[in-house]
Amino acid sequence: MIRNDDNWLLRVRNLTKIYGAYNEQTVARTGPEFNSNICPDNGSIVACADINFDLYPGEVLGIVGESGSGKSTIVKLLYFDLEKTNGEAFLKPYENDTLNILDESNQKKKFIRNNLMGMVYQNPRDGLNFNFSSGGNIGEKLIMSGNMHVGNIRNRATELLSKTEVPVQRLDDLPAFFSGGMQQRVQISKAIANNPPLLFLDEVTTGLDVSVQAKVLDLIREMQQELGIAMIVVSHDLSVIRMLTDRTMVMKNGRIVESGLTDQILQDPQHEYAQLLVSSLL
Amino acid sequence: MLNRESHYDEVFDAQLHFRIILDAMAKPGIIKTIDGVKINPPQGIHHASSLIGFALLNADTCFSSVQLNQKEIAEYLLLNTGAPFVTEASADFIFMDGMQPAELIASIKFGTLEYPENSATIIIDVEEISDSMNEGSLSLILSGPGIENQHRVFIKGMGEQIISFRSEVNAEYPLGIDMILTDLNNRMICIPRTSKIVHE
Amino acid sequence: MNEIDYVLCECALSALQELVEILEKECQIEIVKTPTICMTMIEAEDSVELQPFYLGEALTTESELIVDGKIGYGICLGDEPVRSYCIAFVDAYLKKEGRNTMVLLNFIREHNKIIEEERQEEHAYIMRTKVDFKLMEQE
Amino acid sequence: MKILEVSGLSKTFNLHILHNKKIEALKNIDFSMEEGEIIGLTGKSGSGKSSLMKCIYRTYLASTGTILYHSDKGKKDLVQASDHEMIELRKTEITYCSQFLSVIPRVTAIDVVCENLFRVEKNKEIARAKAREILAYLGLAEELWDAFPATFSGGEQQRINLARAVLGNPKFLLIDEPTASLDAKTKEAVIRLILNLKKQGSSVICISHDDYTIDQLVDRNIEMQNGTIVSIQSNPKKENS
Amino acid sequence: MGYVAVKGGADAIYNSRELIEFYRLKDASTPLEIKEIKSQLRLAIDKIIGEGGLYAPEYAAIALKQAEGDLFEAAFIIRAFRTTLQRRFYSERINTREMFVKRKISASFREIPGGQILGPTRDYTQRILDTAKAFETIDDVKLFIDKFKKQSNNKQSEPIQEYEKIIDQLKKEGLLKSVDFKEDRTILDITREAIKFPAPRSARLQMMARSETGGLMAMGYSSMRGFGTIHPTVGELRYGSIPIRLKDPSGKIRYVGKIEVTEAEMISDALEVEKKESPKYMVGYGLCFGQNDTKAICMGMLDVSMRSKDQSLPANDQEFVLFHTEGIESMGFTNHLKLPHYVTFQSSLSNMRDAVERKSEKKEMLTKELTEG
Amino acid sequence: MIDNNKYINKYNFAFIDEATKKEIRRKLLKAVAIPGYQVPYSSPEMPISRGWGTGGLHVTLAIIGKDDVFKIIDQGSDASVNACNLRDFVHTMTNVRTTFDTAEATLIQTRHRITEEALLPHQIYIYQVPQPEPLRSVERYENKTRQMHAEGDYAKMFVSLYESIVLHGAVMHGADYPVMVNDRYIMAPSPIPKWDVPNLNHSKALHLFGAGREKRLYAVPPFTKVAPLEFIDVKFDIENFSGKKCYKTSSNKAFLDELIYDDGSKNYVINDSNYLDKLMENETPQQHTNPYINKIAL
Repeated sequence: MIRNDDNWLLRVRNLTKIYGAYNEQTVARTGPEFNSNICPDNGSIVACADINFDLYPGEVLGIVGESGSGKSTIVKLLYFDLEKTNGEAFLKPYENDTLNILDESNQKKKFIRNNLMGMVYQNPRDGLNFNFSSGGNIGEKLIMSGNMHVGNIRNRATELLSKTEVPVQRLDDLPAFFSGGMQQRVQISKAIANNPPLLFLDEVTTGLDVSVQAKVLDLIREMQQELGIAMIVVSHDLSVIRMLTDRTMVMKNGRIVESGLTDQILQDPQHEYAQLLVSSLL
Repeated sequence: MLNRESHYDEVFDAQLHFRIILDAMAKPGIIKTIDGVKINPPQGIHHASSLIGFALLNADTCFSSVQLNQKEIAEYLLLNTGAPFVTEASADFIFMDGMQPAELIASIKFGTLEYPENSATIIIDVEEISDSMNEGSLSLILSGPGIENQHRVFIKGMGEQIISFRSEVNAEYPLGIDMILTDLNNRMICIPRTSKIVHE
Repeated sequence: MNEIDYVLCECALSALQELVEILEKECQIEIVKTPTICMTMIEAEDSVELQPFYLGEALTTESELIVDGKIGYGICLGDEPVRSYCIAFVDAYLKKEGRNTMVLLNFIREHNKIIEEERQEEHAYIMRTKVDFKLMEQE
Repeated sequence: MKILEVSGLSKTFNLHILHNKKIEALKNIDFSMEEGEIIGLTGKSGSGKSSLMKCIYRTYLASTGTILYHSDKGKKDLVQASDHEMIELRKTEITYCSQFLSVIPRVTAIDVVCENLFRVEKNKEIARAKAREILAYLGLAEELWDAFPATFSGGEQQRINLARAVLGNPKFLLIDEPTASLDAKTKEAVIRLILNLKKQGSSVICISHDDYTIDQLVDRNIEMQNGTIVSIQSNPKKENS
Repeated sequence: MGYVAVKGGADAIYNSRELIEFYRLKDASTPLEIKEIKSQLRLAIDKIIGEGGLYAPEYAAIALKQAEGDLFEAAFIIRAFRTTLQRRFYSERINTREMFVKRKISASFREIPGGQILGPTRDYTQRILDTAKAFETIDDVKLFIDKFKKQSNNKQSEPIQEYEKIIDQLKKEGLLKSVDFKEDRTILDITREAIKFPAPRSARLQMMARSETGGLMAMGYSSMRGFGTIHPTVGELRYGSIPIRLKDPSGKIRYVGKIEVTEAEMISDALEVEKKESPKYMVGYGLCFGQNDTKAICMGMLDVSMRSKDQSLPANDQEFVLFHTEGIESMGFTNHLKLPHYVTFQSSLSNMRDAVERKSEKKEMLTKELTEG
Repeated sequence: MIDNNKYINKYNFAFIDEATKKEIRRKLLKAVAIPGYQVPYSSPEMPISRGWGTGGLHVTLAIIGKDDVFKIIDQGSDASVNACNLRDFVHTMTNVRTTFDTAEATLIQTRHRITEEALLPHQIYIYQVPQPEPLRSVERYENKTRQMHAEGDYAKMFVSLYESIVLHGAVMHGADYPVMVNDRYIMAPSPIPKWDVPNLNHSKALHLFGAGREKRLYAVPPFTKVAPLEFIDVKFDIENFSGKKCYKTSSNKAFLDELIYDDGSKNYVINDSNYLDKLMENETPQQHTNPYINKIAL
């Protein structure tokens, strides 16, 4: 039997995020079997607990679940937007893949965020600086990686904008005045500016008009194919998950209740909650 | 019995000596002399180091001494400056002897990235600071801010280890410690954290 | 009865000065620190969580005397060189041998009474502004 | 050389949300196939053909049994393989061609066909040229190539689906009803296309209700009923060829 | 001729200092006595010592005279005077329960321990301009005082006492939020160490105690009016004098005098209650020199609002509140705009002209292209 | 009994009490040891307004001694009203000698200019800084800018320059052009014109900066690298006075003031009053040299 187990890009172990006091009971007495993520003893909220998974290069992993299930927490922890309570994450392309990146210094985390990861948030305001032009936003990432040439920055920004189908004449305009869909595309340009091997997408189409949603999803598919970038797609929308991902994790009350190939999850879900979720899909 | 120094003028002597220290800190390795006041420090601390203490210490800061005659030195500085004596781990100023074990340096404050100034200044008593080579002295070549190209200075009576411990502690600039060396002839030099030291 | 310092700080300055002028005639006085103004930081705390904090500074006058070999400190609020001197004097005087305790104690007793009467009088004025609900209902 | 060995395979659906109702879809399936072989799956609707195919592709999780697959990289039990391994195999060796095209909005027919090829062939024009070749062969009207397949007829969509499945010359192909709604001429073309794949070494499992297609295509035929195999027979018409 | 700093600046500023002195004195009226200012402008003095950060009513009176009645300027003079003095002592922690109460009211209960004592307040003075004050003479003053003192008390005079507080009652009933020991409880001195954010509560209280009343009021008002979540009730507002004690150099604790303060305990719903816990009140604390109800109340409100985790509202944002209520600093900086800036302006002018030139070149090229094409 | 000397208060030498002076001095030593880093300090109130040079005064008064010779300029001029006021104050409080002559001074306090005449190794140059935080324009919160300095995270700053270039074709920072000190900290050089910025690089003198209102001290020691922020393809440059010259000296190699007359006509004159005086007296003061000044054709 062959197993290429060492081929992972991102390895996550026991990732846990708790708001409030933490003790053994906090995790033990919450979860899907209690149908709650609030600890009955101390009121602490278990946003997610015992999250384990490997992501392989070029793989697209979906995380699906209702709001409050902890799906966004996972990517926010991995992108260092939140401070973990417990757990480890390893990243292959990082200087030493035996180091828990969640414990690295802020400076190192910044480096990782800027060069090895990208994030597209639901709200473009979280990913874009609305005081800077779209070119400036993309430039920020490039400058952080040491690109100090205005001409080169503009060329690369133009390239990225055309790739994400933002009219290049909007290069010097402030994204505050763009439509929601276009803001999202600028955000994607910014996220992939440094060709990271890993991209997080957090409910990126939620809140957009249906026709705009489709365009953004297409764009993401295309980018994924073209760049072979690994992605974690967080969404409550199963059609987004179906269209984009290879694998899916189903979350409830801060835990993964089931994970598998996306078509398997959709056609042969095992866990009761996953069956319920799929049965509600039109 | 330790006495309050009566010849020391806390306005003008402190100002004069501070300016010498400031000048020395701005020009690392340049030898200055700190003198001109009659004081009687206890055994184990240089005259010049005591004057540096007088110039910089008061009740709003704190110091530590790891010298042999620690108790008496601590009382002397407290009496004359009002600065409290604390452990070396929390001290703003640390008085030590150049021949003391350098490991002490590893356990002192060296600041945080947000507040790198929250670090100790060490005042080290050595035997002799000189522009020219003497038997048994360390030859240090300094470079960095404050120094035009490089500057060579010779130190007698200081363990090499102090230099290597310093470079360890100062590895992650801006974190680090700043040093003031004094000798028996009231000469002094400053070595801020920015100075690169090559020693032969 | 209030502490001595309280009376010395609150009594009429002229009376205190008169007293000290009489007492100091028979003493050897060395002024270690002439009355100098300085500041005292006032430490307060919130009344519920007892969080200490600094409220602000108060102007203070301090002086230091040696009276027949005994050291005395005089500290009081405000720019009050004479009062500070007098307090320092009394502080030292009370430590020395052969002091005339009777004169001093009489002074304290007498002025404590005056201060208390004044306080009581002011208090009475203040209490006139008390809202008496019961009384209003009766009327 | 064997490419697939299925033994003791069964599949039971446990429907929690329908009061834990259990449905047995496959019972104790055993068969194996040779590399380069084409196997047909026949039987009535609900006999378990699609379930078997989906178990092999891992869209369904088998309840018991093993599915040993001889990959280029070694032997693998598709029941136990990790998701990552399955994703890898699906990208490189095993292709599944369903009856229905899952349409991606706003992507042209050509690009739908190319989708898998784009992963390996970075030059999109080379990939598209290959796709055009196949679509021409399958007789899809040229004006449709750059249109969006969402509006296509069933037969047109099926051709897109087929083209997509065979484009990368998969090592192992699973096809569900490849010729169902095609006219005679196209049906012939499809059969030739699959036989051509076999010539190049591909192994194929094919579900069909169409006797002609089965006769022309398969080396052996597996007949299913109520989730079990009732017979495995060699195709007499093919034995000589 | 444009504005250029010509030589002769020294003469001009000297003459300007003389001129303002002239304007202060030109009517040759009787000079104000410090004693009179101190007693008759009591509330102005209280503002100056509060914002000046130095309890020195007599010096505040001098400053007020020197500043021609400008409270900002007078507080500023006091602050600067502070700088020249050595801090020699730290008081023992004061205990406001020892207060000789001159005013004590509560809005949360009708009757409180010791009763509602209005004390000296301008709240009920009916702000009707009293033109008779224009003719006030020393005889009038004496007459008033005699009459005031002789008024008979229609009640038995009560002994001076310390009163229980409303918050003691609430505490007994378990209605107050318990102390959060996770909070930074260090005592920082912002006059010795520059404030850092997030600042411990001690630093915030200290800074507010010397903040400008108007600034605090604007921020506190914003929080009540809709830009905040505070709905406070005056638990208790007290004004009176408290004793100050300190250790003398021999280590003996000595009484050194009394100061007047205003204290406000503002009851508010606790902002963030732990889940499962029943709702609680929290008390915002205000304490300042002298009699200044507005300042103490606003300080108490802002004490609560700045402890909120939600930093999006102006009054909850420590950095915003503390920096922008510091009257002396904001006054200085807004006034510094009067200083010449011609070098900086020249530098910006150079940039601006170049940029305009580049733009017009571009425009010219465009029109050229358009007309030719 | 003593005399009642109430209200007779003698001011300390250099006004500030000795404890506060010591605190400022300790912070100055740390500032020198960490070039370009802003050290927080207590910043006592001065009898002049915040924003009028209190930070500069703190530094001056904390370091000044009886033998110093003090010069102060505002906008390049020794006789500007604010300079006169502060000179008068420092003199009153210390009785040190004051001067207009740049070469003679040991301490030079300034607002908005570096002298045109080159600085000497024994001189200390003290800046009044209105806004010490160069990142304030891109980040309004102090704790966030502190974090950015801690991590050397300056991309936002460069983006703001990029934006300016894109919008206006050049970086529009005129005065207070941000610089990188010792390859580590971005620093506000105080609102000196760009003309003066290159003179900070490898200067012979010690430069101390005091921001009173914002309560920060910082320093640039002698012989320290100070580089204006720039891009590989868009370089820093100093103000452009091409075609203009001082109407008094005909010099075009100094920072010039633009004069506007009542009839609307214009003229230019050397800004640094002491430098101008020396040229008028036919003295030959040594000017700073830097690549930007050097390339100006006479």
